[in-house]
Amino acid sequence: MNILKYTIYRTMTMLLTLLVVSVMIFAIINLPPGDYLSNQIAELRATGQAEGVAKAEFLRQEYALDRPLWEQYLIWVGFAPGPNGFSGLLQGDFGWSFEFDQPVSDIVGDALWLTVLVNLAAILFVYMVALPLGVVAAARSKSWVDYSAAFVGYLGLATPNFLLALMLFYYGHKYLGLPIGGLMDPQFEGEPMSWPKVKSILIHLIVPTFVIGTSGAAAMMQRLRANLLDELGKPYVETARAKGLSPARMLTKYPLRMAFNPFVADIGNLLPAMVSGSVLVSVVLGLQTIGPALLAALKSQDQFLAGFVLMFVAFLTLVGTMISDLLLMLLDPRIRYGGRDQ
Amino acid sequence: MSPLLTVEDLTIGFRNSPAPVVNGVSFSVDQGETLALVGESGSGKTLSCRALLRILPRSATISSGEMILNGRAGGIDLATLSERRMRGVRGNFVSMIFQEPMRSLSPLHRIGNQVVEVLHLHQTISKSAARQLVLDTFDRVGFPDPERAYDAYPFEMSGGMRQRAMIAMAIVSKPDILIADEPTTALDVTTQAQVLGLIKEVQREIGMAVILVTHDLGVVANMAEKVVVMHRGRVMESGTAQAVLTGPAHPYTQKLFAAAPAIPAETQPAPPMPETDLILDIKSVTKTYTTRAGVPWKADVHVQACRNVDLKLPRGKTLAIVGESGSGKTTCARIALGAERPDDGGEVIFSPDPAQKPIIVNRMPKAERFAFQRKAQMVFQDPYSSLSPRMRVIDALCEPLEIHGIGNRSERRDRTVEMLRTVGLNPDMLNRYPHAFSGGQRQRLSIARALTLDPALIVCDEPTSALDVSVQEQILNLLEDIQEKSNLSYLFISHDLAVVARIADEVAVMRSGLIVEQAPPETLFHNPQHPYTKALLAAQPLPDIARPINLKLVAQGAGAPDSWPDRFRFDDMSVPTLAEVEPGHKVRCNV
Amino acid sequence: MTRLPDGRYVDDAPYDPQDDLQRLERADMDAPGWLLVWRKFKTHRLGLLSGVFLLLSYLMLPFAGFIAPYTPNERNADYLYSPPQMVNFFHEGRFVGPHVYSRTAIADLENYRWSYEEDRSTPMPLEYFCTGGSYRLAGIIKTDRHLFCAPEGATIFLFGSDRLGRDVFSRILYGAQLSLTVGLIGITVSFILGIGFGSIAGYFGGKVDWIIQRAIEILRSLPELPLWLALSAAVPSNWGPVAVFFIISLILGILDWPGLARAVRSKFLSLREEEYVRAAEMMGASSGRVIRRHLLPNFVSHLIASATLSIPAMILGETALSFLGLGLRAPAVSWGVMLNDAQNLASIEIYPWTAIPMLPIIIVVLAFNFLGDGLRDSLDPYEQ
Amino acid sequence: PRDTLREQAFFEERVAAGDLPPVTERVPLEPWVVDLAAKGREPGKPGGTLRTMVSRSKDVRQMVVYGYSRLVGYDENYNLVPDLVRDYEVSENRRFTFHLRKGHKWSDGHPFTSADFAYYWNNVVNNDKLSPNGVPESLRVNDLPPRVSFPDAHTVIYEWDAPHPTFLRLLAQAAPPFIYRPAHYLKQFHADFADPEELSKMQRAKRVRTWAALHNRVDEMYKFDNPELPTLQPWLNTSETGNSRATFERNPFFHRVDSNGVQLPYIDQVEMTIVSGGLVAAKTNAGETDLQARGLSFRDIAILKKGENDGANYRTLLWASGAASQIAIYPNLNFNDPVWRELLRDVRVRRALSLSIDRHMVNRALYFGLGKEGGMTALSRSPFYDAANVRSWSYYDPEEANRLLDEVGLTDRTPDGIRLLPDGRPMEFVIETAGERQEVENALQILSDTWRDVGVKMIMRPLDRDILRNRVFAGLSMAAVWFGWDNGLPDANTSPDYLAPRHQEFFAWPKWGQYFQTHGAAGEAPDQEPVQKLMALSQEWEVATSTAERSRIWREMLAIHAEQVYGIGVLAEAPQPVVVSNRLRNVPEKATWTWDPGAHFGMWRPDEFFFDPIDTTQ
Ligand SMILES: Nc1ncnc2c1ncn2[C@@H]1O[C@H](COP(=O)(O)OP(=O)(O)OP(=O)(O)O)[C@@H](O)[C@H]1O
Ligand SMILES: Nc1ncnc2c1ncn2[C@@H]1O[C@H](COP(=O)(O)OP(=O)(O)OP(=O)(O)O)[C@@H](O)[C@H]1O
Ligand SMILES: [Mg+2]
Ligand SMILES: [Mg+2]
Repeated sequence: MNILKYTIYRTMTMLLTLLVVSVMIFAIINLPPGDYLSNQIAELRATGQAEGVAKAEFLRQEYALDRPLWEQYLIWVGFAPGPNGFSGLLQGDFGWSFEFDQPVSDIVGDALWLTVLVNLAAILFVYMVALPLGVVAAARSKSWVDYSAAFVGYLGLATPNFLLALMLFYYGHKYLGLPIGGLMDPQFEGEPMSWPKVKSILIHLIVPTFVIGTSGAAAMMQRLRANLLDELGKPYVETARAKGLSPARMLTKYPLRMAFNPFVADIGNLLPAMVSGSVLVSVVLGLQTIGPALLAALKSQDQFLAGFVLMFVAFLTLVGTMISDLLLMLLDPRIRYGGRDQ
Repeated sequence: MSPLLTVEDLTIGFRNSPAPVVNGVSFSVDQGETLALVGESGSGKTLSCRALLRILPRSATISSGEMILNGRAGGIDLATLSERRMRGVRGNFVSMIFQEPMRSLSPLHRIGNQVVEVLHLHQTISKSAARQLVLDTFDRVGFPDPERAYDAYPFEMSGGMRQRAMIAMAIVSKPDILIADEPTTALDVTTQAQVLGLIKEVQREIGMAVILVTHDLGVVANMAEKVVVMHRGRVMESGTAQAVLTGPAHPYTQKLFAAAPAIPAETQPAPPMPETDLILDIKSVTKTYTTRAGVPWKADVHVQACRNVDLKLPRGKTLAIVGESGSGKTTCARIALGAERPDDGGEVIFSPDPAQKPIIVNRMPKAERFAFQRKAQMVFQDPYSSLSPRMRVIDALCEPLEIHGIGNRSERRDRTVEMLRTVGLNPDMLNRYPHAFSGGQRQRLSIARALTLDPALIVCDEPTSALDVSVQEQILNLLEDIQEKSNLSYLFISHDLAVVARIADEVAVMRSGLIVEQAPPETLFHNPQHPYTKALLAAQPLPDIARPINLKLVAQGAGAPDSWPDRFRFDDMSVPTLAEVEPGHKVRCNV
Repeated sequence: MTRLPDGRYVDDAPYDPQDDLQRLERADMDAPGWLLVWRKFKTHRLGLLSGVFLLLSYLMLPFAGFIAPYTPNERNADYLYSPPQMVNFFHEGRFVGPHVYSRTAIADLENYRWSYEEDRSTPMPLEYFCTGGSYRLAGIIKTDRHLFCAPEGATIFLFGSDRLGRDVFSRILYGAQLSLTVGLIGITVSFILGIGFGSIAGYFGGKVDWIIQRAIEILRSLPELPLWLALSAAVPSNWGPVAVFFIISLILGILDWPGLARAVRSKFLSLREEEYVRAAEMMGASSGRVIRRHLLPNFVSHLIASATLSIPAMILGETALSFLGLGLRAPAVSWGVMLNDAQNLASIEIYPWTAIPMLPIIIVVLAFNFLGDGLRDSLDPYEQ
Repeated sequence: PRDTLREQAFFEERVAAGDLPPVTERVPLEPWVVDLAAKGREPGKPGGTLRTMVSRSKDVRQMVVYGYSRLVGYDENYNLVPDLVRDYEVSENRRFTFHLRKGHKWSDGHPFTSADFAYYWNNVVNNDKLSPNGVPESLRVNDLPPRVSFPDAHTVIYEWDAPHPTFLRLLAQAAPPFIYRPAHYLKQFHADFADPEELSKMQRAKRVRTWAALHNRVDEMYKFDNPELPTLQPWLNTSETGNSRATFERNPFFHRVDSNGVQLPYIDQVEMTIVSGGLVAAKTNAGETDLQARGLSFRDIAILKKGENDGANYRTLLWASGAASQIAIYPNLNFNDPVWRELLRDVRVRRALSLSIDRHMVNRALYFGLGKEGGMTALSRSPFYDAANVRSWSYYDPEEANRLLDEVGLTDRTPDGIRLLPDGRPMEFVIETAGERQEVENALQILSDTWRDVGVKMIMRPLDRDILRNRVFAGLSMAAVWFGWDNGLPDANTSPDYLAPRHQEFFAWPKWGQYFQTHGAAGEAPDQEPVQKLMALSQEWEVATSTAERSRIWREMLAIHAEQVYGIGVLAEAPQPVVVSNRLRNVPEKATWTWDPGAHFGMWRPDEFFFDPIDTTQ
């Protein structure tokens, strides 16, 4: 099968999987007892805010939450008409967030690019730190570089993220004047891009990047090191040496490429990890990413928001997996050509 | 003038073995000169060569000796050179062709990429010029389609093609010294002639010195000016080729030369093999490989590795296949053992026991397959790849027994030890991993593994290519003994016509996936009909320094099919039939 | 050495064509694989040290109660947030053996924290094999003997005490019982599943691969978050915290495998094309055997590294989960629980010793890492 | 003081440009003149920006709470006083007449008149699209709606057939029913008034499906997230939603002035930053706030004090929490398990549980001994405070507890000393928490030790707030921890509803509460004598006419609770840290921090807080 055909084939299976996943997501969201509006009403009553109850009742009908679950599902996806005609995920209507009292698309739109930003920074950090360190640790295995890299890596891993963040914030503020929490100075929000804004964002990114990145970096470094050490003894490495390649170039061109397979296989995870992986970190660091919105939505069963974010993550995962499969094929000809007739 | 390279008292030891593996080796080469390093398998030839580049196994150390390199580099001692400066030497002044080309290429990079790198490393050269240079070199080492080879991955090529790629990599940068560790073992004789001719040519062109490690005394006779004979890590005898070849002085050298096989002089034409009681019957087998294009917009390429092959192997006999490298020999062998499925229409029938119902190999149910796998074994062309790098040799050798549930642990072990002895290996090596063996030793391991199960059929894919002649002799004797004892049948693939002449009952000659001629060796070697067969015979080097072959001429001998007489000509579309010109002698020609 | 007249060199050492094969050492050869690995491993100093340390740590677990001077939930109402205490040997320049000084807590209502005054006048020697809070030795024998404790009127808080006056040192020892065991269950589960499914998918390919791949995709596209929330509602109330933790780590493991499975699969996809795999197949090796003997050993480095890396994640997993109301809770003690208590500014700045449980985590993880490294090295054929 | 009115520097420019009328035209003809001196406060200087933090974006509504402009509101002694209204009359607790201030204007300058009340009543409450369920419950008495009339532009009358004694208190709540709406603004979204085409255009723009949804969307008096919606609060929202900082600026038409003729509020602007809950303390410590209590707990005091000592520019005040109990445990009398239910309904068991709590220990360990140990009852600032109630069954007496439990018949024990239930199960008392407060966990930890001494094994189970609630309502949880009654400071006119089985939100009797709330459609009828008595008393209170009678009823109900220990209080009035910038004046040193009555800062009138340009403490 050639790559084009493979891609088409994978896209088809992806859509199918997505459908299955959408059913599961809907089920999971509706698993806990109650729904947003009844919880909301209880909360309103508990805090004596009789005022909001009427509005909650209004929303319940508006969003068909009074219908049976299977019907709600069909309406949500857009297979069946809702109270106001057809509109659902398929029609591009992602629904209403009760918690934020805004259309889901509004909330998600803002948070999305921040999510991507934070996580790209973290991923970049991971790669920039882990790749060279992993290679060095493998090339100079059992040297002090190796040991100290491992130590620092595990230090990052063994510190709970929140504690680490707090420490970095506290001391970073005290001694370096770094800001505490957030992704930019609030005055820049909604402003067009400008140099001060970029600067503000960059400064705010330091701690989150570090906190999210440390664990990832250690993991990647150690695995890379192990895989590299495996490859180093192979004869083709000797060939490369016999050509007169310097160790660094030799290492990066040949064994690294081989050692990279498991990581490529994991790319699928990177995309969804962008959204869901850093949820808790984002929550505690007060980053305006999509993670905290998801957590809040899940906790309060704000079903359209939760549903959309989950669907989105699922979609990213599937796309990521597909990309990683394609990359695997491109990177490793042995798989691409895998001449095994099954 | 001092020699280009002088090696003095080189001693190499392993960390945890008391005796040095290379012991006080000295030799020297001059510019433009060829030094042949011959000797027993495992005697330290490869290690000595690697020591020159200081690419030794991690546990090996050069304990003494100096290696002075003159020439462009100007008098440096390779033994003490800093690692940095050593890098400038490698690939530039001294380049090396490793013994096992199969594993010596990175599986993830295209051949061209790996070769062109050498140029960019040591010279400033434009991309396109470098590419062109590499393509030229590919052409010279005998790639029929250099462009395709440039973009191919190693695993897409036959063993011989990979070896040629390695040769190209070594000579492309025109080094002062070329160390060629058995550069032609995986090549058929015409290609071998071509490659050797090429080396000679380059040598003449740029005054390159060559250190040639080989087992083939014919090659030595044709190539070398000097010979160093090694045994057990020591130099037994060294001197000019003329002197050593004509009058070996040391008993080991004498023994070695005595063991050299040769195509026997005129004998009685043997009767053709009986066609009854076949153990293996390959019927019109064709195999098409599809190589996928790396980019979506390119179409896939189909390669026909073998076409319409019919082979019959009677019980207790030996059928040899010779032929051009890449002509589909290994493919046939793999199909015969069910490791590869032939295209529709082909059939392989195996009958381990005349009394039993034969097995159709390409359509075996599971249980039958298991039984079949006990009866039919394979000696792989590339022993290194066929041994798991993370399995101790003892485990690898015991594995077939274990799989088929034979004996208990210690029995299996005893059996393995015994097997190892019969192939001439020292059982104290059993705890090593495969990479810690010499090429020939690994090949013997592979043979030992195939023999442990007492099979009825063994497919030997180049079983002795890495063995020195005396060990080869020993192995061939062993194979014959077993055949006699237990009526074993062999499908024997080799490039060495002398070996084939010695062991085969019938020989099939392959070229481009087709059998072009088939006859018992006596007939074939003395009455070859097909131009390709004739070319092969002409290209077989003789271990006689007085009768050198004209490398250039014989290399051209085989030529492309369209240079052949009409009668024999074939192309992708029309193929003449395999006609019986005399009883038991088939030739592909239009009658 | 002889030089012949034609310039030839001929070795003149005695040559015996028959002296071929040496005597073999049976003992060495019969040694099973693990013994050889062990011999090699022994030379890896750091790995050995780590192994010994971990072994001791695990051996200590049943006796944690004996070693710890206090029981994990023993509150010392008069010693809240007591800073770590030193064990002294010299009193006023005189050797009096291991002793501590008694302390009194002072409520500092200016700054709203506890401060401590130490009475340095009288050394209070430690007591040994003394009675204290009762616990179960190895979970069975009820006893109240402790290896050492503070004398009447003094305390021994080696690592200080926490908000409720509990001894951090003792809690770390008790916490090890959970953190070093239950958390590893998740890893085991995840590895068994990941390796199992990954190798099946990678080795067999085809339909099986397709099904497993889809399952992996679906599993991975469902974030864990909603699951935890659903779970926190579904676990029966009367389950003890340990049981809940057990289930959690089990589920952590079940959710964790797809990542590993994909890595295994992708590696196997290329490994199965290796000649030695073909060779094994042609010998009739069963699929299980090929996977176990030929494919997995070539992936063992990655596995070891992954396992080492999962350990801190598993030990700390619960701190993240406690945000969702799912972590381990008192009275169970684990390192995660302790750190969870320390996750606030006051602990960092004013009571830094409450974050000490980070140390054992780091040490254990590093030890596992070095152990893994040693193991990797001793399994590496090229290192032999 | 109208003649002494001075223009605010903040508005000078806009007034000069003609965008805004001068202050004399902005302030109502009858403003509320605040007598600061009488309160012991100093007259302030206008200006400045107040920074504060909240933890969720929807907390912009805190500004409605802090602003605390209600039709009627509490003063600092918990008396109801007219606020937005100039005056009001109440007759028989049935008929409420409100007199609006003449010349009072919405924040956009449009007059605030009875038409705004009429719009609410006629076009919101009685529109079946906007209010599908009809008149809100809080406006019904015996399920009957009021008669509402608007005799003139400045008079509004609400009248019921039966007394609605809590009506004014509802209006004074932190989150009150807004019975008036800016009609002039909202009409453009109302199908009865607006041009259908315009309306559908706006619907599309806002991406809502019906006009009612659109109306609901813009009509957010409490959520405060629509900057265009005119308001009567001291500060109006000027920020877009979705940002992590909301800004508010002074309402130019605000109706309060100080005696010097300075229009309130003093502070020009408020910046409310949304910060993750865990970082509030850190940011406060870094001096990034001027007034902060939300997000700070007692546990942060040490670090706050440290910040102070390190030279940060703030001081940390300790206010008392106004909840009836900081930590209260509610055994679920409607628990589904029959054996346990019987036990929990046995008052001796509840008393025993309460008696075996070492409250002093909890207080000392968690609150530095600053809390008030005792059961859940009215706090010391309430007229109904009774030390006996506080002590009732709420001292540490494990022996008595043991005796009580033995008396119940729980005499068998496991080898570990845990009592066995009548059906042979060990007595494992599962307490579910919302998992939000660490102090609760720590407290339970302490409780579990002393309970174990009386043979009760406590298991704590943290859940999510919503899940916890749902489980309690469904009778699935054995006991829950929550705060005590929100209102620990009742007076005679506070509805005693929450002491009676009228709310499922009181976790001790969810099903009895449901029974009342759903008029018997769900839940169970109370079948215990004291509970029925509570119900009867609360009904009596509703029809009671005199304050004295209501007080009696209150006292009686509190006594029943103290005797019956429906909610086991641990301690109350735990200190709430309030961080105040050193430059901020008029913030009371001692006060209570309550949601209702109190509206957190609201009752302490932040519009009177001001920034002193010079920091006098330095
Ligand atoms: N890594 C290693 N560890 C231990 N012994 C080794 C290792 N590599 C090679 N040897 C041993 O060193 C000896 C010399 O090996 P070498 O490869 O030089 O042989 P060779 O002369 O090239 O043989 P062949 O002709 O079979 O290739 C052999 O006995 C081999 O077993
Ligand atoms: N897996 C494969 N995919 C694509 N082409 C292949 C594959 N295996 C072999 N071929 C091609 O099939 C042809 C025959 O290969 P084969 O290995 O049978 O040659 P051979 O006769 O054994 O040569 P040699 O003597 O060099 O080993 C070659 O052109 C080779 O490139
Ligand atoms: Mg060799
Ligand atoms: Mg071949």
